[in-house]
Amino acid sequence: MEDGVTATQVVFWILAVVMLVSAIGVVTAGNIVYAALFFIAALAGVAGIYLILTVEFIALVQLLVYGSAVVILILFALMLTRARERPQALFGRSRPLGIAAALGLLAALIGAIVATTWSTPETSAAIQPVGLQAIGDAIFTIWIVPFIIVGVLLSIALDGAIMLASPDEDDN
Amino acid sequence: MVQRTFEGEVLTEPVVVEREFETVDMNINIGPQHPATHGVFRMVLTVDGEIVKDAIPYIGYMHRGGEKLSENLDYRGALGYQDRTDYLAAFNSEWVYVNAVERLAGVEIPERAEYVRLILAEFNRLLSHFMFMGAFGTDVGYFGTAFTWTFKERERIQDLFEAVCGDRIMYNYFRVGGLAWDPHETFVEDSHWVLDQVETGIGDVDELMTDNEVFVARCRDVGVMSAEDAISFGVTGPMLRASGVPFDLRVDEPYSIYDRFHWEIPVGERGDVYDRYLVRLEEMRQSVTILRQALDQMPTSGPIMPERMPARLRPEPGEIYMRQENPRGEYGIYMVSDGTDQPWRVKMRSPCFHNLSSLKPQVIGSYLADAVVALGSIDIVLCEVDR
Amino acid sequence: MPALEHILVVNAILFAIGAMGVLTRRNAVLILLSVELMLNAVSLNMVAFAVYGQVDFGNITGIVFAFFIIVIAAAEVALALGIVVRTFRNRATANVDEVNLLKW
Amino acid sequence: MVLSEFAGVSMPDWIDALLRIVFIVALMTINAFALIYLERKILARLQARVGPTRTGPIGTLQSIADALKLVTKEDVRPITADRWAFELAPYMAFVPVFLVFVPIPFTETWFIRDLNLGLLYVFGVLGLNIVGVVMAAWGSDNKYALLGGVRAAAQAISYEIPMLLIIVAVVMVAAGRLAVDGDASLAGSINAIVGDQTTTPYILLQPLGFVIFMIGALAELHRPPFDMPIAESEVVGGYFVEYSGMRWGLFFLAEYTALFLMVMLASSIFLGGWNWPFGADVGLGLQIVLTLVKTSVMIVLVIGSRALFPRLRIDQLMAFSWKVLLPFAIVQVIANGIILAYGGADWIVGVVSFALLGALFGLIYHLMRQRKGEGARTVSTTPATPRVITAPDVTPVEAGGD
Repeated sequence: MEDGVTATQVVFWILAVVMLVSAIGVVTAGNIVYAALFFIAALAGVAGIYLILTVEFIALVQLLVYGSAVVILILFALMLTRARERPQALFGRSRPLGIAAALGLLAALIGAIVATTWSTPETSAAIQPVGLQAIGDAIFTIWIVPFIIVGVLLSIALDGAIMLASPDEDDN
Repeated sequence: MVQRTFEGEVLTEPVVVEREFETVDMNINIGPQHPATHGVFRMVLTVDGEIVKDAIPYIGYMHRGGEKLSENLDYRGALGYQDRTDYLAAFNSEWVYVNAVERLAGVEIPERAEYVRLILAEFNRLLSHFMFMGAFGTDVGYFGTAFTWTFKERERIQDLFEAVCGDRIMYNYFRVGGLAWDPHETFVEDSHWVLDQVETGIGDVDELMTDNEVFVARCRDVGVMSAEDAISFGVTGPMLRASGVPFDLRVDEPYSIYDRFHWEIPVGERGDVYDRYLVRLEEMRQSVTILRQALDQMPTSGPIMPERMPARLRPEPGEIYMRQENPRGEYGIYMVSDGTDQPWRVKMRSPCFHNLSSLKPQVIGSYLADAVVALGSIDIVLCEVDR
Repeated sequence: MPALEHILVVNAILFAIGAMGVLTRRNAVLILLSVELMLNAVSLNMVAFAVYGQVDFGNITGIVFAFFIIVIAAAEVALALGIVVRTFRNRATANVDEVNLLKW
Repeated sequence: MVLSEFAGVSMPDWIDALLRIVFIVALMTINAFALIYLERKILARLQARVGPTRTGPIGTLQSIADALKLVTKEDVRPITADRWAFELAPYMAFVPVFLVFVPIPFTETWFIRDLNLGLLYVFGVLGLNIVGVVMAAWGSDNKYALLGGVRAAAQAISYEIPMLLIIVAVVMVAAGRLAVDGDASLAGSINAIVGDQTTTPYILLQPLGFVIFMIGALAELHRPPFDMPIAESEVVGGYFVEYSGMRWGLFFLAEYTALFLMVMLASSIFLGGWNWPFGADVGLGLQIVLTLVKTSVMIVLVIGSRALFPRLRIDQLMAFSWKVLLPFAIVQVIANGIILAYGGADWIVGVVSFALLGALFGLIYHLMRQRKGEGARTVSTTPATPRVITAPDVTPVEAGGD
């Protein structure tokens, strides 16, 4: 561990706060579209933390896939369903129970993290940025079978989505 | 309630979309202040996403009681109102009215006046079709190019009209029995010059639009109407001819001196929007043909009013239905005289009203953008629909 | 660089917030968003472990895993939204509590 | 980039970064003014008009007058609009477009930062632009805006995919060429790609890529014939229908900046950016001129297409993307992969791409002919001789219910 606070750490904490506040916005916002917009902010925070962790590729994929495609799909669905429901209808009856369970989960996770001894590198210089070439090599050699499976999965999901969204012939 | 789709099958239930989940469907107002509507027509579309499920047209914003106003003036005084029904084809509308009065009163008009009327009316047809091309181009999505190109030609015709009668839109130039005054001296030469320009303009529009892939993709098989449906809706004019019925009052119920010229009637095959456009385009070329023949045959001098005209027109009691081929279709005047100097009844049969009634089956089930194009292809003039 | 523990704690909080959303929300789209938050927390963890060299398989595996998570999340969102829109059309609701028929 | 290059002044990083940002913002503002004037003039010429003439010499100050009007105009927000979404949407649409300028090279050494993943960055950040559009559409509480926003979102997603695939194909070619000199991993950097085009612009190697990229760019920019999101005659201007004043101006600024950006990207990737064609080395001063000239020529083409094309329908647009462009892009990627993996020469890549381009045009021509029907015109004419028409027997239609 380094002594003192570096600029990277300050940026990390700013991003973390933005991300967490936006995430809380996602789960508490009274308006669905607001929730989706908060979601974008949370995703941007996650992408920023990826950047801090020196994996630009994942950060950009995050922006490209989540930031534009997924969020647009969600907003699209919201518009199609014109969801303008009353705020209280957005929360289930088991709300206190859910909050309690989530807090319990959080306590367990943090307890586990604190209890474990992590063998972190001595200095930040020990952390080497991961090159794009290394990622590409890994995906296309070690992980080529999962990669192909993911490709097949994507095309099946695409077909499935089209099947689901297109109106039935005998609908009316 | 029996309703028919435009394929002709009779459905026992009306073509109304199930309204169980109203949140999905959306009502959209096209008009009266929407840029796509011509005049103050209003159409409420129920859309599911982009698909039109239902269309309810509303007319009447422009109703001024033109028929009633015409009944409360004498036969000559009501002429001014005729310009204002179909303001894009004002000469044609005037012509129907004066023809109806002349037939009712039994007035013979001189040949030179007949030629001038026909020439001006055919020029007016060109002008009106140019207006259609421009507005339709804008509906299809040209950013103003079609509009300015056609308006350039339209301006030339309007300049000619201004030279003839001193006005550019509300001419008020025809009179019962003939014309208000002789056209200016260089009328024939000017007309020839304008015709040459206009012919080039038609070619320009043709090149801009007809073979444009995107234009074809937008217009082909949109708003299809069968010949049977067109007749059943009372559709007339280029729309009817686009559906494959070669019906043109200039030929089928010849009036004036149309039997002296040789020209051809364009007829469409599929009855879609593209055919309507093509029929109008070809009709403009045929109008040029008619105009050239008429300008060559026109007597260079002669009277433009009968020798003797009564100071007050009092036709014998009786009725007349005069109908002529306006740029938009059959425009008719039904007139009843009770022997006084005012008509007892004037009824205008406006083509746009009937053509517009065929809109609903054309747009239901189509895309929102197609609804706009189908509306544009009807070429409505709201003043004439509402009268 | 921030300490690994700090990143892990932040991710744990993000994960818990996502879990809270899943447990408390009724709307299908919002539940989907919460699930996505949890997935993001997981993939952040993967990347953190990979970058700090905590994974046995070597440095790169966690990053590849995060990549896969993002890709699969996209497929999942597409499918889930298809189902939501379909349900909405048939049942006029996006509330999971009210989708109580097993067929439609 | 700015001072340190020319004056040789050394300065702290943050001043340098600030100067670069100021340079880009100033350039884009001036660019938007110039483009608006240019567009009005070119459109006017194509439409037999003269365009703006009154403000300044031959109307050159028209954009500034427009901007002044926009600034002084009241900023209206509909009472039922969603406040936050409505007010933040223009910035959300506008900021990503400016961020994209980071890796774009103006000359060999003039860029804000040469990113190794420059192309991915461009598309990742530019995609966020659409979020602003959707926010505006939803926040305005207007049905036309909503329809326009939905159209814009569908369009953006559909056309991003073929464009990205084409970028992959280009990067494959670039990696193959750069590997000869040593470092294939630079192939994601825009500047490295431009630097590789000293003799051969990539339009010769990937002509299909260029065409698909430009079509996709037109769709992303909502330019005719793909301007359904802002279609005046259908959705009355689309997602910014409720905006006025400077917020509307921000949308416009974003639009023209994106136009410049996309076209500049295309000229960098396919036309060789700051390179003089066929290998001549020109100085830095001429390089920026070359960049801007190539960009301007293509901007004029894009603007001209606005006057000459009507608008497609939304389903035709989507079908064109998914059924035509996407397969061709995939085939291009596969073909590049096969050729390069087996060590094929560059010219083979070029020939294959030209063949694919020919196939694309042939397919489009065939589809259009099919749609139009046999022969160009289906209107037949009959001589106008007086005759009697007997109407076919029809049962009259009863009036509809409403």
